[in-house]
Amino acid sequence: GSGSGGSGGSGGDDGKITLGFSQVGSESGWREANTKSIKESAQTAGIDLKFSDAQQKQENQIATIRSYIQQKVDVIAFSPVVVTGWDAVLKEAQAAKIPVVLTDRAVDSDPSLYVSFLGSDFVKEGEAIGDWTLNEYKDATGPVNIVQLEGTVGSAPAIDRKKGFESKIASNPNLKVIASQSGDFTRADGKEVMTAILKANPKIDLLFAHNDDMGIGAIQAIEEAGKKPGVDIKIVTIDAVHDGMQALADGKINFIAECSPLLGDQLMEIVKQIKAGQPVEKRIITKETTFTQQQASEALPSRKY
Amino acid sequence: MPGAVLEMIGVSKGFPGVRALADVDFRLFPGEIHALMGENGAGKSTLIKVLTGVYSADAGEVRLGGERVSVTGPQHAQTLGISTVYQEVNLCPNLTVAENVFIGREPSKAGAIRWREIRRRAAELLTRFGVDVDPGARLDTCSLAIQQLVAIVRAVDISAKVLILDEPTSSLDRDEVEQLFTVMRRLRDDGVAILFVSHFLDQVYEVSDRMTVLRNGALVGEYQTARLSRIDLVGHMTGRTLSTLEQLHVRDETARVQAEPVLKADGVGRKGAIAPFDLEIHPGEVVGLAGLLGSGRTEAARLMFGADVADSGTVALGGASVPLRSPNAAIQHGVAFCPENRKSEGLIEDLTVGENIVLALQAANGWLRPLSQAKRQELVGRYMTALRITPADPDMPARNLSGGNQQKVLLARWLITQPKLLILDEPTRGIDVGAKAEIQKLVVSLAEDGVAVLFVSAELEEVLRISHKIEVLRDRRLIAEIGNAASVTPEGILEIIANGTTS
Amino acid sequence: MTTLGVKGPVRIRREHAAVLVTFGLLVAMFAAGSIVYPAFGSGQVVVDLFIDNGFLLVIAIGMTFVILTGGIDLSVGAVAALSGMLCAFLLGQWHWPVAVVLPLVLLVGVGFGFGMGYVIHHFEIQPFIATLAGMFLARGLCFVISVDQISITHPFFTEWAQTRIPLGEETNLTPTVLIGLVVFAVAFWTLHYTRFGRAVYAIGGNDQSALLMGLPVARTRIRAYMVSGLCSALGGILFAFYTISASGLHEVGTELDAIAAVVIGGTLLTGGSGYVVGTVLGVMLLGTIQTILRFQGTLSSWWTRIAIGVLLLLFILLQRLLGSSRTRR
Amino acid sequence: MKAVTGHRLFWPAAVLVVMLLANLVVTPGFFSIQVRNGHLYGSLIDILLLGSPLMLIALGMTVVIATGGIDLSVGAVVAISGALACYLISGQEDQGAVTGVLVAVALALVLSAALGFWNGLFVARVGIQPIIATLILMVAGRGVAQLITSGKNINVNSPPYKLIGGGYWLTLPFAVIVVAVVVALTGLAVRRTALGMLLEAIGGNAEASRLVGIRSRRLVVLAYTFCGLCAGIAGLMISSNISTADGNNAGLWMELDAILAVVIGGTALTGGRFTLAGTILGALVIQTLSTTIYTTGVPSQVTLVFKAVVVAIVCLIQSPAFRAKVFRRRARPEAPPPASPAAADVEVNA
Ligand SMILES: Nc1ncnc2c1ncn2[C@@H]1O[C@H](COP(=O)(O)OP(=O)(O)OP(=O)(O)O)[C@@H](O)[C@H]1O
Ligand SMILES: Nc1ncnc2c1ncn2[C@@H]1O[C@H](COP(=O)(O)OP(=O)(O)OP(=O)(O)O)[C@@H](O)[C@H]1O
Ligand SMILES: [Mg+2]
Ligand SMILES: [Mg+2]
Repeated sequence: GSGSGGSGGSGGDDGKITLGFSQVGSESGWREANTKSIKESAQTAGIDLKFSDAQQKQENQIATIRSYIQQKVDVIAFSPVVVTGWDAVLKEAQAAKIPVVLTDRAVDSDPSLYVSFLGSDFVKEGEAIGDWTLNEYKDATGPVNIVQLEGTVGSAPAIDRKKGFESKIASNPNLKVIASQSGDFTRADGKEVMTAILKANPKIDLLFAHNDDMGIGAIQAIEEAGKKPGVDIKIVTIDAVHDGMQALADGKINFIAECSPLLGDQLMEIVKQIKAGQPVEKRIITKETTFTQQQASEALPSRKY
Repeated sequence: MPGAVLEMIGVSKGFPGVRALADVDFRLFPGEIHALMGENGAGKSTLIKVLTGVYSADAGEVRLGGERVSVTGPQHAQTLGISTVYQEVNLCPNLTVAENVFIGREPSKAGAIRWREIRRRAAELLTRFGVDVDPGARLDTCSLAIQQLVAIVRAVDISAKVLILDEPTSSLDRDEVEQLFTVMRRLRDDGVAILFVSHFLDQVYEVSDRMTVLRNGALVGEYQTARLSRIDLVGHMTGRTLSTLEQLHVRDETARVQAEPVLKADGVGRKGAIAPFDLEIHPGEVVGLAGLLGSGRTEAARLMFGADVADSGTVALGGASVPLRSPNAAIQHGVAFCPENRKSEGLIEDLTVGENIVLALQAANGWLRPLSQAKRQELVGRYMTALRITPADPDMPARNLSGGNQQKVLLARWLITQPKLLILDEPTRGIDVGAKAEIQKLVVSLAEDGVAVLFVSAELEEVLRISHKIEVLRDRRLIAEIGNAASVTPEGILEIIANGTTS
Repeated sequence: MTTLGVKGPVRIRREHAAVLVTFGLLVAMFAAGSIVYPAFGSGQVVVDLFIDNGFLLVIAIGMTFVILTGGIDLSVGAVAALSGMLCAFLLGQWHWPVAVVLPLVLLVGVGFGFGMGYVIHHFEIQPFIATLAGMFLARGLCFVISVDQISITHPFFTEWAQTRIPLGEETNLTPTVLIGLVVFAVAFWTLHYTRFGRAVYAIGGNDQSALLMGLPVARTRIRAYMVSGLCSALGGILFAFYTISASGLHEVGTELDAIAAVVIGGTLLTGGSGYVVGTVLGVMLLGTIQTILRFQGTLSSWWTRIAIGVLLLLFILLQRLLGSSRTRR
Repeated sequence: MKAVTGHRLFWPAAVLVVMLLANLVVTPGFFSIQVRNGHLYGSLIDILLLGSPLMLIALGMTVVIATGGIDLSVGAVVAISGALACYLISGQEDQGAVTGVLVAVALALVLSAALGFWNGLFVARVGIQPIIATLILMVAGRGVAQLITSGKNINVNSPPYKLIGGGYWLTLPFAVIVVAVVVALTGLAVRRTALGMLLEAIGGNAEASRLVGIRSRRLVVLAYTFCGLCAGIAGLMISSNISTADGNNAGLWMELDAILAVVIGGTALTGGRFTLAGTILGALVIQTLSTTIYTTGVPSQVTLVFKAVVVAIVCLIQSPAFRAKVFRRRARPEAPPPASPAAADVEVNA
């Protein structure tokens, strides 16, 4: 590092590390858990956190990072809104000798521009769901009708989860995605879309929702249509937030691939390592797993979010 | 006589429910001033708008210099050499006076507008017309009369073959009218064909060479002005012999009611608008405001209504001092105000005629106490007949009415409220001869019933004809109050204005 | 009254006064920021304001034309995103030369503007809907071209993105800022020194009157939308320079930022009154608020929003209090 | 025939019918309505139910637009109202208690109306342009909603609350009944009193309205308050329907949909004349459009293009200017060329 930390930084006491963190926005409960985790971890780790919310706009995020460069923070971390388009600002950070850590979502810039990427792999999550599906329907003789509730069109999680899932199920010709619509990652839209799809498609075997919220919305739609979620229509989702886990434990969801928002501790660890001059790994995948109904009931009491 | 520069043959134009023009022929020769005459709603403005391509005719053709043309719009008309002042002031309120004169044909060099040139030439033109206004002033800060003059200056400066003036003089006072006529005559002598619309017979007879009369959208005939008597003209226009034109003899009945004044203004004034003045109006009294253009009549009237807030003085209505902070306060005390600019301050074009008429009464009642349907129909019907508003369809959008009829709608709106004090700012603007006389009679009869009237008009004769008392204004200051008597003449008043002394 | 103060050689019109007040408030806000946050006062922060908002500035300037005619253009953000997408796609997939792609993209923007303007004028569709449909269409086309986010690897873009023009020791500019300033100058000149510009004001004042005065209303109105389309496309290209990438999710909500900037700058949404200088100030204001919050750095997401709202509110109230004298009529 | 097509509601209604028929072609059972679990069930019912919040918001928006204003903050108010109600209910011991729910609902509605009132004050008293005045609340309001929910979803499990946006009453969706009642009351209020006319007057010509003595400030404030209230009710419906308050996303971009509904219904954004029935039709058109997209399986990446095309067609068909141009082009050959009649017999004293 340049060792300038604190001198020009705003409010940084001597010796205290200043971390500038640019968050995507506050679009979901998942994101909020993520923010909270980072804030709490920074506090316990004794790191001075500069936090800024980009309201889902890349331009805001770029400007924020540039502002952190101006403020001469010690480390910059951010959850990129989109995958692309970070080269220039990352080079600026590099020129100012401020190390950058990515969290949660990847960027497609040259890896030399950032120190480390800490986060989940959306494609893997989609693949995990795909694997489960393959296994569940390996004996199926007839066609299996699948409905997919996609996330926000054009967003990285939606693209990657879809990619991962569809690449896996392609190996079984019985598995057919009969409807795939965007539910914008929200509960209300998940419900609305599912309500309409249920009317148009009498036979649905499996629902894959790109996140728990849409899944929960869809569960309500399914129940209102007089069907039993988890039984008449099997449901798989991604995220494993509290509500999702509850539904899983209740038997309304069949399987969830976790996408953990709790990266705070890991992030602070990395920041400290960087400041101490220790080497850090380029790619750190957050500790994530998958849950079946059984596992969910067991894990639920100790879940933090 | 050379061939017609402009000819319209068999032109018809209908609007939903109205036949505005039916098979009308019209000719305009170079070097003549041609008056287009007709009652309100006769189709004059429509004819003009067909001519300039604002409306496309349903049938018929327009010939310019003998050749058939199909005019696609005002812009096209301008390039064909037809320059027009439309009836309602049609300028851009957000631009300066100078710009309104030159917009669309700004002098420019290398593609860049030369502002200095525009200001210089505008100032020159305005002085030439005797218009006393800062060319850099925004148009909407100017009084309606000034706006009308600016529109005329603009049209005249576009040196055209045909100049069309649709009621250009409705807000102008004598001097301005004279100025305009001088210019018109000069242009005529230069060979320009001028089409002129006015409801002032005096003006028509003074300036026009020939006239075409329309009635109910149909052509009545084409006449030499010199050979047509006024009585005949009015007969052609109205289709009946008019008895209402007889002089009203009001001025002798100066039976002023010695009761408590309806309105008593004490040192009321507003900076930059009008100097503090005193004014008393008694029940049954008609008080006229006389003055030249821009002398502050409108300003004074607006203060009495709370349309603008006075910054000095007090107003007492019915004996009690009332702070006039908004029109509403005045209305609550029985004051009514008919503004001079009907387009921007009076009419609500979206609403129907009926709605426009009941609006003031309804506003006074509050929205919770709507007039019953029956009552509404009765009131609207009564006043539409009384004022002869045509077409007699209360459900027609007000924007579709002809200019004069719109003015009548505004009058009806306030008459319905049965005010104690009626303030009329140019109420006869754009109203045809017959209707004008009727309105004057109406004012007189209202006064007989005990209504106090404050009457503003650019037409001194009119003011003299009906007022009991005349307040003379000059340079935004009330300079004299004179009781009306047979000895008072328009010339006398002009003299007072000129000398600033009480005779 | 038309004039404030003495009637002399130097006259300050009320509208000018409003712009001055806005400028003063902006400076005051900046000064306050510098006092509270030491690093705030540096020249680079000011320059960054232009760098980070360059594309918004260009888009808002285009929007100013449309709003001056009394219309509105909701499609700007989407058209900008589409331009970025086209750049990325044509350069990356089809390998067309930059010299072809950039003009083509600008042309597409102009075309969008023309289409919307034509429909608005000739079919009398309300601008709000026509441009909303345009917005759906442009954003939809982005996704049709590619749902994925695409990086632009073309050297022209990557180099451009990193070009810095030094301006003193610690401060430097990007070419984007210069383009923004040029656009501003051209827009100012167009609005005040060409017939087209004056006709824009006239239409906004009263389009019926403008028609009767013989102004080319159809042409002017359509052109205003074309200007907005052009500016959006240019803004999209600048954004692509800024992020060297394209995505259908770029510039969501930019139309509201642009409209807000224009209106805060004192332009009336009803048309006919306002200045592009005001628009520049409006963009600066929005940028300054964001910057202050970034320097604050302790607010949660929702307090950020509330703070933006409150700062905006304060600013507008002050602007209103200081900038307006009583209107006469 | 002319009388029918000339009616101002004809074209929005026609568009709606065509859209529904198109759905019927693609999905044969689209019009079927059954009774399931003791209530009506079917796509048409869904459209009504899911369209309810939009209808309400658009209703309030219509009144504001009539005065020549606009309200961008409705989406934020939706979020706040739902957030507050759910927050209050979730804090109660017995979430199923009717009184508790009523209190929560009442407080949420009072707050929504107050927010509308605030907007109205800014527009009418302070004289700030409506778009900016309401933009402030649009930005800050969502922050407030997130503040209430702490950025998370607040789940409630309250049958009485569920009734508002997802329940049924006499086999009918309760939300639809609420909309029907609000629309009927509003219709009565604007057309049976003079309110509608006065609002139209203000929107048509503000200065002239002032000069006839209309207390326009009060009415404008009233309009915004009403709009806030409508958005508040819609917010309750949206959160009730999913038993969750989502401060982040509830009502997001809904202001655009609402304005679109108003305009499709035939009310001009410039203020003046308005039609409530048109607005309801407009909202139904928009809801039908979304449902169509979901049921017919338009791929999500072309959804927006599809929407653009439909909106464009809807608006063009509605535009008299467009129809006139298209019809004239077709009718021209049939119309006889305007023969110039022989000179009329006019007395010419030349
Ligand atoms: N746009 C329109 N739509 C429907 N009817 C109209 C329209 N314009 C004018 N009319 C009707 O056409 C007739 C002729 O109107 P026009 O304005 O030509 O009268 P005018 O002779 O100019 O009267 P005035 O002296 O009052 O100005 C009137 O009955 C009027 O109501
Ligand atoms: N907003 C304004 N700002 C500056 N000057 C104004 C404004 N409005 C009017 N004036 C000027 O004030 C003077 C008085 O105007 P007012 O309208 O009262 O005249 P008036 O006596 O009614 O005459 P008329 O109506 O025939 O023009 C005029 O010179 C007018 O140009
Ligand atoms: Mg006329
Ligand atoms: Mg006057």
